[in-house]
Amino acid sequence: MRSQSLLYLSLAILFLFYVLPLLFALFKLDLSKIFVEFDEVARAIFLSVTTATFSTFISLFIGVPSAYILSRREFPGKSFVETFLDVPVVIPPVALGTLFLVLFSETQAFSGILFTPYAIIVAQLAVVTAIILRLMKTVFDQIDVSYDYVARSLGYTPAEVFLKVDLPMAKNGIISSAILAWTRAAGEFGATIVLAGASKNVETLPISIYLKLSVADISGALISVFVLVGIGIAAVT
Amino acid sequence: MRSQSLLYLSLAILFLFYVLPLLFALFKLDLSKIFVEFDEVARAIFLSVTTATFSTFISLFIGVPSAYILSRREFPGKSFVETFLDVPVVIPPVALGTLFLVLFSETQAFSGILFTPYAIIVAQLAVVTAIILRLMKTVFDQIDVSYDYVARSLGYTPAEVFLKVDLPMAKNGIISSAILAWTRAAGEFGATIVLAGASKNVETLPISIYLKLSVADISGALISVFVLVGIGIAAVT
Amino acid sequence: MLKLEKISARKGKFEIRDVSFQVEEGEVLAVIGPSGSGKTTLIETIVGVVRPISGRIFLKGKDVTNLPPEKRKIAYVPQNLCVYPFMSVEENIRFGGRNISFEEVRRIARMLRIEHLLDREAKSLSGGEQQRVAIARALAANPEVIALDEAFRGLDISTKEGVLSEFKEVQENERLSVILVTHDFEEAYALADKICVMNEGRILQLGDKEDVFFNPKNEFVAEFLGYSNVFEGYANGNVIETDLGIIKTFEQHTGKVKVYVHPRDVMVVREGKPLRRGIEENIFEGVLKEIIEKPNSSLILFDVNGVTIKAELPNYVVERLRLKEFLNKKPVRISLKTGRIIVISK
Amino acid sequence: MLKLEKISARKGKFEIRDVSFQVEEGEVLAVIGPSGSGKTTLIETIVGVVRPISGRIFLKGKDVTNLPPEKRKIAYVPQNLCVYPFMSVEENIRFGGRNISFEEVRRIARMLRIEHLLDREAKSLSGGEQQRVAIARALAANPEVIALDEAFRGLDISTKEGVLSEFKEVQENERLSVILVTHDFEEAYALADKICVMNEGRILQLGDKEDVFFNPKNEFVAEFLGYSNVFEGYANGNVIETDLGIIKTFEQHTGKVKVYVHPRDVMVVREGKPLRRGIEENIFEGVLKEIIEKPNSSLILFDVNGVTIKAELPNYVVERLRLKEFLNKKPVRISLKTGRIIVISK
Repeated sequence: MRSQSLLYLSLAILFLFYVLPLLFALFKLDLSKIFVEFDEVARAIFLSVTTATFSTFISLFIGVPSAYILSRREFPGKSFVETFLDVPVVIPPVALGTLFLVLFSETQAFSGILFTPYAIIVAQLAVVTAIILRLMKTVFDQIDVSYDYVARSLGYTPAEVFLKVDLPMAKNGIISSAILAWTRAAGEFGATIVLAGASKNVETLPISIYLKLSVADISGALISVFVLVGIGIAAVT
Repeated sequence: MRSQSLLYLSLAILFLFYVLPLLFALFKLDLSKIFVEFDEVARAIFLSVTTATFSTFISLFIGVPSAYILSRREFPGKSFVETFLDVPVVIPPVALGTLFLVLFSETQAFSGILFTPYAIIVAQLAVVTAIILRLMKTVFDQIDVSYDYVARSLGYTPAEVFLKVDLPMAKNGIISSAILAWTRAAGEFGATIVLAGASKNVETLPISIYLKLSVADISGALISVFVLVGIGIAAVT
Repeated sequence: MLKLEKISARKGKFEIRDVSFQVEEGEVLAVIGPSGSGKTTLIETIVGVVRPISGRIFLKGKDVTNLPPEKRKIAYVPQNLCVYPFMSVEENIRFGGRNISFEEVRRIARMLRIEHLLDREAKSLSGGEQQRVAIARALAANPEVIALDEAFRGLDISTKEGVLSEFKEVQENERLSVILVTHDFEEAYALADKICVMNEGRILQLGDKEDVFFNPKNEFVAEFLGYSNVFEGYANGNVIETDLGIIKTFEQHTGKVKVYVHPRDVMVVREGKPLRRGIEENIFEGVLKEIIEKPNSSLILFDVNGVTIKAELPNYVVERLRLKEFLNKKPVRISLKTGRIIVISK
Repeated sequence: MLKLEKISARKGKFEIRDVSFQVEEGEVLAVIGPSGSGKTTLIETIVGVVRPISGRIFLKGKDVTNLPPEKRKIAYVPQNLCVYPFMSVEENIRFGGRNISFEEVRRIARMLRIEHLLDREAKSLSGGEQQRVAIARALAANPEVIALDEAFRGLDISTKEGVLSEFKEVQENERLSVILVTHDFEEAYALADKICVMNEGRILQLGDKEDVFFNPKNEFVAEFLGYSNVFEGYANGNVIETDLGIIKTFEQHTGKVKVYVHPRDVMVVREGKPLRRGIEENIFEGVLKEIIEKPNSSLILFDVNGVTIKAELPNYVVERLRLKEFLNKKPVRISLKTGRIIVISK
């Protein structure tokens, strides 16, 4: 019985660890500030929402078919690609952003978009496409390949099988991956600060937190924090 | 056949998207800089490794038993806890860090550790514990509860079952969760910059990238970037 | 030994209601029923991992209803066996009996014919080997009762009979008290002394195995046990009027009834041979419509007055009577074993 | 119809080697063998999702070895059925036949007795209903051949016979060409015209079902098909010396042999009754050691000269001969059916 209570103790510590800061910050939240800074907050929300939506759709467009190919087809170099599938997921966003920064700053065609809102989308894409690919690969791997075989045997071509069988089967997986990706894109900070910088015209919600904190405006930062917490809670429920 | 090539095209785009910046950055890497800045880089590596190791162990210590309880036991409020399990995972690290910043800065006992290396560990813990909890919950959920039932029926108490059955069964899951958590901790940037700031004495690898970039020292930043890429590759293989 | 008194319990969407029975020392009770009938919930309640909503469980006269599983001495062998993959076979057996001597481990392993596997890693075992290890581990705990949940599932037909007869031998030699849950009534018949038929969480019939198999008491049990010839009729004394014709029985019945006849109790009457005593009643003439062959016996479908009757006959009888030559041709006389006809009032 | 010529293929750790056979129009070929014998790889090669390493496949005389699956007209019903959960039953059937009329959908549904399910969501179906839908979907494609991989697995014993006889009826009426893979030899016997026994990727025996079941050609096939009485011996003409004693056969053999006798071919000789012709040979005296009961027949273990012999007898024979009274008592005479003894040279 003694050691069982130890197990529950760990849960209690964990709960306090996350809930205490949240509750404390809720007390500190100065709602009157929302009205003062309404324009500013609204602009950050708008920028976060539009860039995250764009980058999620682009990453789905590239990631879903790629994941399907990786899950279903054999091709030269497949095992190499599969081994390094997780690398972009575990490389920290700051590092990932820096790699793109080097490429962009030294390439004429791309250098113009650095430190503009387009750079935000590139930063989010870099982080989110890897996540979509990883999640969708798992989704397709979990669909028994026999579903494909049956459709082939009934006269459907590989492309028809993808559209008529695997996409509908993966529907729930695609939706939940998209939600997760969107949330990650909306909260992206490391790659964004590197590629788009921290200035007023690229002020997404996470960047605005950083900017407010850098001028010690904690209650201003908290408004953006709670918008992001709200998005997080909405995403998981 | 036409639409099948479209599928492969998406994979090619994806590959270029990630490999091109990496190869380009490799060309730009100035290895002679390593010797000049050896001390600085070594200090950043040391700080990243020690803090990540600390935070990973602490989060395992709290997260593994908590995940076990959540996976196995019924208690009042369990469904509430389970619904919100994913919230800390999807809240962006900057926002998570800000919540702790508010708590710490207004609490006498804690305020001393802000902007010290201890704050790095707190920042990593905030991010990593949620991940460990989520991963380990999945690991324990995948172990059929009948394994526990058998051990109980053979005379083992619940605590003995945890230690003698579930921990060994979960061994591989614990190891891979720990590796992933350690990598995430080593690359943590958003919560760290909020809680520990961006200064010389808290210069982990991601912070050092940011500091170098802010003085436009791209080749200096690239050294840390490739250390982190190396850690990432090592973690997934 | 083990006694359940009006146990009701629920786990997820499965539930059991008012289940009462008793398992004596050295006895095997088999609980059979279709999937979803609550069999696993029942066994988990007995093991103690599911708490009953009401009712009592007694073990050797002691009320164990509120005891945790580790204090009950009921060893559980679940459907997926749960042999610990990170242990060797020997360690698995030792896990069952904590302070067991090496001689005892060997004795149990020898009994279950896994002595040669003691050093093997458990995860490298085949399904049949895992079943033996799971049972050995349960035996090592020296329990009062062993609770088996579909523990012989998934064996090839040809190896299954061997495993069942070996387990029966061990059970008889060690005088084990066993409660066994299965959907396979042949397995139940081979192992059990008493049989309990469950459906939708309730006991439908409980009794000695011969009694349950040859005297089902209600429609569900009869149909579940393969009494696939069913005729509705109206009984008056020992005469029942059905679509098939008049069926005579030994016992008396009145009113609307259902008549059940198992295919094994339908016989073909050889032309020109005098009738044996007891089958001169219930003879019908019909046309042979189909023969479904199986390696040892065949299922024969007859059409009698527009009603289909199924008979199961050993293949050598099918051959000797040259039944294939009768297919759709001249009528054949068939008889129902009067003593084996089941009549259930509606 | 479908013809395989020396097909070798590999998928993961499973492989098949030099497999050749032919399925005629309206014929059912069953491939049986233990798990891991390459049965699924074989069927996936025929369907076309696994490319053979060598060999040719012909369909109606046309070489289809390099055709993709969608051009072969071989409809596949895999082990897990793969009824599309996001479609209704009707949509599943329509998926098989693209431009099929509603009347045709109804006809197929009626044939498989799922007409009442047409509007149901596929994910809400039971296992048996899914099997019917999967077969209906395959039929709707109007294929040359239907390839079934363990498609009747997991049915209750009592419903299985019904499903099998219904499928056999549909197969015969529609003159379907079927290749069927299964580990259940009773299922194979009920459905097939020809049977092919595989092990470790190779064909061990191929022939008409009676020939394979009653005349196994090698040790593996005999043991797989339940010939569980095995005696090693030395043959000289039609006399074989074994541990059991002298066994006489109709054919001539010489040298070291293994003798296989199926339990169904072991009989008990009734005291005082004249011997029927053909069984006056191969009579042995033994002690009855154990009776393993099953609902329709029992397995009886005799000890003859220290050797165990298993007999399978219908329960009414066990009753009539009062065999239970002989347990471990006075000796019983048993006889082996001489015409059914299998002798395999070593």
